[in-house]
Formats: sequence, C-alpha cells, structure tokens
Amino acid sequence: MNKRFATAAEAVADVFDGATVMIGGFGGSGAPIELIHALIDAGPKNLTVVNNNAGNGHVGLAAMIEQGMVRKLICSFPKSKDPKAFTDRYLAGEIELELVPQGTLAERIRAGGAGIPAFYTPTAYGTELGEKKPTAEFDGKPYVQERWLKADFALVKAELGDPYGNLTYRLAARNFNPLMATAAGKTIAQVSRLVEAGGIDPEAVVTPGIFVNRLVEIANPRQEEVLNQAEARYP
Amino acid sequence: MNKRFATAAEAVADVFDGATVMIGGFGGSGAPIELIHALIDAGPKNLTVVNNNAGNGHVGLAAMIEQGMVRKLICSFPKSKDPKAFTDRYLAGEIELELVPQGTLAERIRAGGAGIPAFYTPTAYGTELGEKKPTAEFDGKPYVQERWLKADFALVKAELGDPYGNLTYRLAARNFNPLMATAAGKTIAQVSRLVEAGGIDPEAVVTPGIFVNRLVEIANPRQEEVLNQAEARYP
Amino acid sequence: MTIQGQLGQEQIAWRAAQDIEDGAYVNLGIGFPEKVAAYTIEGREPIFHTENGVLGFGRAPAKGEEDWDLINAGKKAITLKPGAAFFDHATSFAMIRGGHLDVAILGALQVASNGDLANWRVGDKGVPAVGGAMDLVNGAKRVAVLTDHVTKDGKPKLVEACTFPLTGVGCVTRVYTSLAVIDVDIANARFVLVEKLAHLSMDDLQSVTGAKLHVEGDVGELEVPELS
Amino acid sequence: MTIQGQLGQEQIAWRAAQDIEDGAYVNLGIGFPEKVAAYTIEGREPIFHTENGVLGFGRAPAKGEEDWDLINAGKKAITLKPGAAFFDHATSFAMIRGGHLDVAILGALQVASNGDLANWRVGDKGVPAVGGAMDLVNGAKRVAVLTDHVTKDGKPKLVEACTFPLTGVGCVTRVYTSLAVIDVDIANARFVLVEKLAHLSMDDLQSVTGAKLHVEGDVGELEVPELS
Repeated sequence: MNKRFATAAEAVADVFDGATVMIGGFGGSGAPIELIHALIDAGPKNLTVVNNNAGNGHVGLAAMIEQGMVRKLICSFPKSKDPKAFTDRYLAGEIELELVPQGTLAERIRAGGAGIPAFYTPTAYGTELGEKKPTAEFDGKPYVQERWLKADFALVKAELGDPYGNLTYRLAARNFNPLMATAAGKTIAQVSRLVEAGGIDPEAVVTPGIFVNRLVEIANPRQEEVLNQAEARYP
Repeated sequence: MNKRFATAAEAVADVFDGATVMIGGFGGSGAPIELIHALIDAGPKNLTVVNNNAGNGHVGLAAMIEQGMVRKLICSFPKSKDPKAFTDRYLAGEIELELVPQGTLAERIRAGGAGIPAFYTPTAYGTELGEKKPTAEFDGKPYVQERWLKADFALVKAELGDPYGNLTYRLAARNFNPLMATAAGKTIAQVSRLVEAGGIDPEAVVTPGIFVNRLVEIANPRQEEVLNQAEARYP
Repeated sequence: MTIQGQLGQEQIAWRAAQDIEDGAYVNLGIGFPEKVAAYTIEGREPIFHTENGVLGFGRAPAKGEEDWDLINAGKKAITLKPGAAFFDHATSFAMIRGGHLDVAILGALQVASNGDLANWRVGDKGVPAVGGAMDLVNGAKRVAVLTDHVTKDGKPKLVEACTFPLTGVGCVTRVYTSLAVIDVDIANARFVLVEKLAHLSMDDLQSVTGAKLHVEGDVGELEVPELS
Repeated sequence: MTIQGQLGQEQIAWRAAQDIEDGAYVNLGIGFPEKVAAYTIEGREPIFHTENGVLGFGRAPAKGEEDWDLINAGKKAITLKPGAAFFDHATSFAMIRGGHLDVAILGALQVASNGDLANWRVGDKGVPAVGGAMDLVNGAKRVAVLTDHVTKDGKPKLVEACTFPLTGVGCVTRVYTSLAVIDVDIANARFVLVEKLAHLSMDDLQSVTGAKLHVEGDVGELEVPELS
C-alpha cells in the first residue's frame, strides 16, 4: 500500500473539465496552494469549486478564478482582503455563486462523506438562503432540509501523512480539510512531511487513510497569506 | 475553570429517577465502570440507558440492570458472553428494548450533539427496524428518516483530561464516548489521568472541553472484561 | 436630533463584556464584536470559540510573530491559551448548532422587536456573504447584538420588522447600543428597556427607536466607562 | 441428499479471500467471516476495518497479551499493524455508510435471488440483536456472503424470497457456499452460477438451491484447497 505520488502535477492530472472539486482551507489557513497551482497548470475548465471562501489576491483559488477555470463556486463567505478575482467575475455574471451558511456547508460535506443524503438544520430557516427548500417541524420547531454535497476530487492540505493515507493537520489549518477528504471520489492530499507506516500514532490520526487516495509530499508549503503580503501572482 | 469533581459519587449524585443516561463503551472497551458503579450506589430508578450493548456478566451496565435501575435500553447489540442480566428481564417483559442499527445509533447520537433533529439513512430501509418510520427518496434511492438522540447525562471514559474538560481516549476505547459526550445535558467523564491545562496538545484533543461538564480522575480504572474473567459482581 | 455622550464601540463592547459569565463559551462576530474580548472582567475566564476550529484562543500575537495557520474567523492571527483545542469545521458547527455555546455576540443592520436579526446583506447589490452568522443565531443559548442605536444617517436600527434580508428569526435576546441596553421579549415581540444613558429622556430614546420600548420595573443607568 | 466433499468453513473462507484485492478496505462480520483474514493472499495487503473504530488491525495477540481496550466488533482482542488508525463510532459508520469500504463479508440465514439478505433474526423469540449488519449491507461497495449451502436440516439458504426478517434489500452481490460461488444479479433478481464443485452435477446443485441457478458462459470449478 503506497498512495504516494511523486509530484503535485501527477496527482491532479486527471481532474477533468466540468468536475466538482472541493478545496480545503479557511482563507489561507489550510489552503493546499501547491495542489491548486498544479491544477492551474493542468488547466481543466468549467469546474464547480467548493471552498469556504472565494480566494484572496492572485494566488491559489483566486488565481484559478482569474484563469477562468471556475464556472460555479459553492461557498459561505466570498469576501476577503482582496476579493477582486471573484468579485469582478461575479458582478459580470461570469461565475455562478451558491451561497451556503458556513455550518450548513460543513454539515453538507460531512453528510456527503457519511452517506447521509439529507438532514434538517435550523440554520437559514425563514431567510432567503432557506427559501425553496423543504421544511419540516420537529418537536414544534421549524427546520430546513439540506442535501449532502459530494465532489469528484478533493484537494486537501495536511501536515503529516503516511503511505496508507493517514493524515494529521497543523493548528487551525484543519478546518474543512478532514471533511472534504471524506466527500470526494478521489481525495488528493499534500502533506508537509510523509512519514513511514507507523510514523503517526494511531490515536493521533485525524483523517484515517481510507478517505485518502493520493499523497504528495510538499515540504515547506507556501502559505496564501504570506504570498499575498508579498503580492505574489500565479502563474 | 475547573470541572474536576473529587469523587465519582459526587459527579453522578444528581442523576434523577427517569433520566436518560448515555453510557460510553463498546462491550467493556471504553465502559466507564467506576462511574456506573457510583451510579449504582446512588440508585436512581426508571432510567433509559443508551449503550451499544446490554451488559456482560454482573458488573457495569449488567449490574445496573440487575439492580432494577433500567426501565428501557436503547442499543444495537444486547448480546454478550454472559447476557443473563438483560436477557432474563427482557424475556420477563421487565425491561423495554429499542433496537437500533449500530451506525444509526451512532449517527443519532452525533445528530443530537450537533443540533440536527433528523436525517436520512439507507440503513434499515425495507426491514422491520425501518418500519413505521418516514421514508423518502433521494436521487432515486429510498432512505429512512431517523431522529436525533439526546440524554440528560452521559457517562464517558477517557484517558487524559484537563481542567477545561478536554479529553483523549485510549486505543479502541474511543468508540461511542466522544459522540455521547456531545449529546447530553451533563457529560461526566472519568479520566485515567487528569493533567494541568496545556497538558494535552491542542491538536491531540479528541473531545474539546465545551462538551464536558464534569471530570473525575480514576487512576488505573477497572476493565469490564477483566472483571468478568474474574467473575466479579457489583455491588 | 443629536444625542450627546453616546457610547463609542469600545464602550458598548465593555458593557457587553460585563454580562459574560465566568466559564462561558463565547463566539464573537467578526469586527466590532471582537472588541468584547479585551474587556473580560478580572477573575472571569470566558472561553472563546472561533468557527474555523479553535476553542480557548487568546490575544493577537505581536506583529511579525503571526502564524497564519492560527487565525480566527476574521482571518486575523491569534494565540492559544493553555487548554485550547483544535477541531474540524463539522465539529465546530456541532458546538454552535448543538446548543453548546453560551453566548454569540454579533453586529446588526437591524433588530426587530420579535427578535429577528438582519446583519448579512443590505440588498441585492454586490457580493453576498453570510459566513457562520445564520448558524450562530440559531445555535447559541444567548444571542446578543452590539450596534450603534441608529444608522449613520439617523434611521432606527431597532425596528418593528426588519426590511433587510434576515439572518435569523426570533433569535436576538439582548441588544447593546450606544444609548441603551434592551432585552428582546421574543415570545411577546417587544423590546424591554434594561438600561439607558442617565441624561437621556425616555421620549428622546423612544424617538430614535423604531419600535415601542416597554418598561418593566426600574430602568438602570447605562454606565459610561472611561477606557484607556 | 448427502453431498460428498463439501467445503468446510475454512475452505469457504479461503475461497472468499481469493477475491479480495490488494489494498482493499474490508470488514469481516463476527464469527465465520472473520476466518477470511487468515487466508489473505501473499503479496496482497487488504486493510481490515472494524465497526468499533479501528482500521489496519492484525492478528489476535498471544494468550495473556490481550489489551481489552483493543478489540474488534466481535469483542475479541486484536493487534495493530503499522499504519493503523483509531476513530469514533460516527466516523467508523461514515466509512461504511459513505461507501468507503470496498468489501463487507457477512454470514447469512437466507439470501434471495434479488439480493435480499436475512442474517440477524430467526423469528420473534429470544433477544434480537442487529449490530452493524444493516449499515454494512447498505454501505459497502461489495457485499459478499459466506454460508453453508443449506441449513443443518437440509433446507436451502439460497431462496426466491427471504422468509426471515431482512437485514437489507437488494444488497448481496456474491455468495460463497460449501458447494458453489454464486453471483446475484440484483437488477434481474437471479442467481448466476460462477463456480461449483467439480463432481457435483448441475441438477444436484439446483436441487439444494431454493431459486433457479442461471448459467452464463462457463461455470468454473470450485477449488477444494488443502488447508493446514
């Protein structure tokens, strides 16, 4: 068992036009920058991207949007310090937005990974984000029915990985990454350090390897926030 | 912030007659024996107990049942090497059983903790355990609607605990414990070692302290399986 | 009407901090509400939660000391206190939606006397963004709002019914404004005045409030703290 | 009719093990199916999952070396292989229900030609217990059954329609019996014979099978392994 890929380019090579791609991270924390940039190099089009945000500056997801790869974005908060990449295209009607409350977004992804096709949440009841969705009352309280969210691919950033695909995460870079890892046909993880089997304490594993298909070691990964402070651009 | 209680007796003293009590563990692995025995000493009656099993031998949950404290059991697998305590009372009609598929039991508890009043699962569709439940079709496949499960109290067994209630678990003794910790009004944890704040790596926390109300340190906790091999009885 | 001696944002945040109990689990919304943390009362230890998966965080690090994997929901760098924990986003919102948070403190565009809150969108223009606000208002045991009493052009923000898109229905229980502290009696859809600036008359306060202010018993004096 | 040379449980388990691919994630039911692990093919490395929250476990420990916090779903002591992981029950069944397991291998009371499985309860007597079986049959990509071909009193276990309470509807895709390997064509509700004991005639096999055995192309020979 060895899920290791030699390069990010090989790991994302089969992401196809029209695919749904989940991308981990919350802002720059936990964003798999090297996998995203490899995907930009590969250049698939008409992607539906699931991410909490909509990119910042001109690297990572923002750069994907600038390259015109993203047809639709499913996110909770498409604002950032420098949201121009998304904002311009959104206001021009060139990109579709499905705005989802953050907890509902997380739960929909978790449901996709857990085989739960639909669930009820109080969130968004009585608001325009709950409109046109089925509702039901439980114990006298109204709820909105939400559907699972799945993807063809998930790009996640982890700290340690082993050949079985077991992963740990660094600090608050965990966020959406473990959820998205469960909800995609192919989960591709960049890890800052690939250790041998047994190199992660079984009690410390956050994402068990069954959820991970491919691993690429990217030592010293770039951080979106730091790149943006340096006004970096990709490509 | 200090959630520590000096004794198991104090920690379970307010469990009231008729309460719903979740008890962690899978068989003897992760079963909070000392908390259960303290509860037997306290002696509340007419309890509804949620546990994966129905006790084994004459200690722990089996002893609670023998003491006549349990009115109803919600579980997936009420069989064990020595299931006499439950079996006798069940066949005599003295205890009610709600049999729930194991994954549905886990998910219902998780839903209780996560504020999800209901969800759909394929499990039990078309079987007698799915009967009389609402069903719905999603993407052409039929599912059963299941409701959340909550409790007044949860008794859980953990390995490390800190004064904030952060917990880790030992090996496969994790099982239902982290779920139940989230789904009760009062979660009471016995920990094998109470460390000071900062004594658990924030990345290694399995149950964040927000889910835990009370902690009791029980060094060298007894193991149900070992007690049963020694043919122990409680009280 | 220009009202003298209104509380500034720091002073409103200070007032809200007085109501946070020792050991409370608290989520502070991005921006203005974040200021509440600075006024934590001596001897009390609230535990701060941020949607992106941290419990028990502390102050911002010194400039240059930031670790950008350690941020809050506003994407600002934070530090940890002893006893902190990391968790994923599903767990984070299980804490919120599951009723485990004691207090959520948010900003507002409008609060209605039935407890409805509008705070995420002004209209159809621009890019909408909701974040975790809709989850917070439906999950926290207590949902409080910090806000100037009126808009920049003097219109009431406390109203009979929200005209902006709703964040949640019947969710806000207390409002801290630049002029007053007001409870929301959701069941009876009415504002109940708790405290007001001492020099402000009931009539003047009512005149800048878009729904009737009810009084039950004594109205307290809203303290004007001197903050350094 | 007494059929000579039937496979024993170990041999059935051996046959099932031949179909487990390298790297497959596999859950083996309590009891008889657990035997499959012992016949893992040289050079292949399936990863075993147990409902109670372990991936990557290995053989039983030596007697006296048990750690009773480290058990499988059958509550038997296990050991870990390098690369193992622990997780809670919700995550464990997310793996199952979410379609992440490649194979679940279970025992059976009855399997119907439409893929229905009955394996948890004989009737209304006694204490019912279901465990994780209903989740496994609805979640794993491939659900296989190991069983004697007939009951102890000679009645077919492969039937037109299950008479015992169902575990799942249209879920079993392959059955390994003491006499044959049979695929279930769920869409067309029919059994398709894959392999049978060489010396057993089609008529004799059909006579102990409760639903028609279809044949498509060649029927293979069911190997009778010599197991030490």
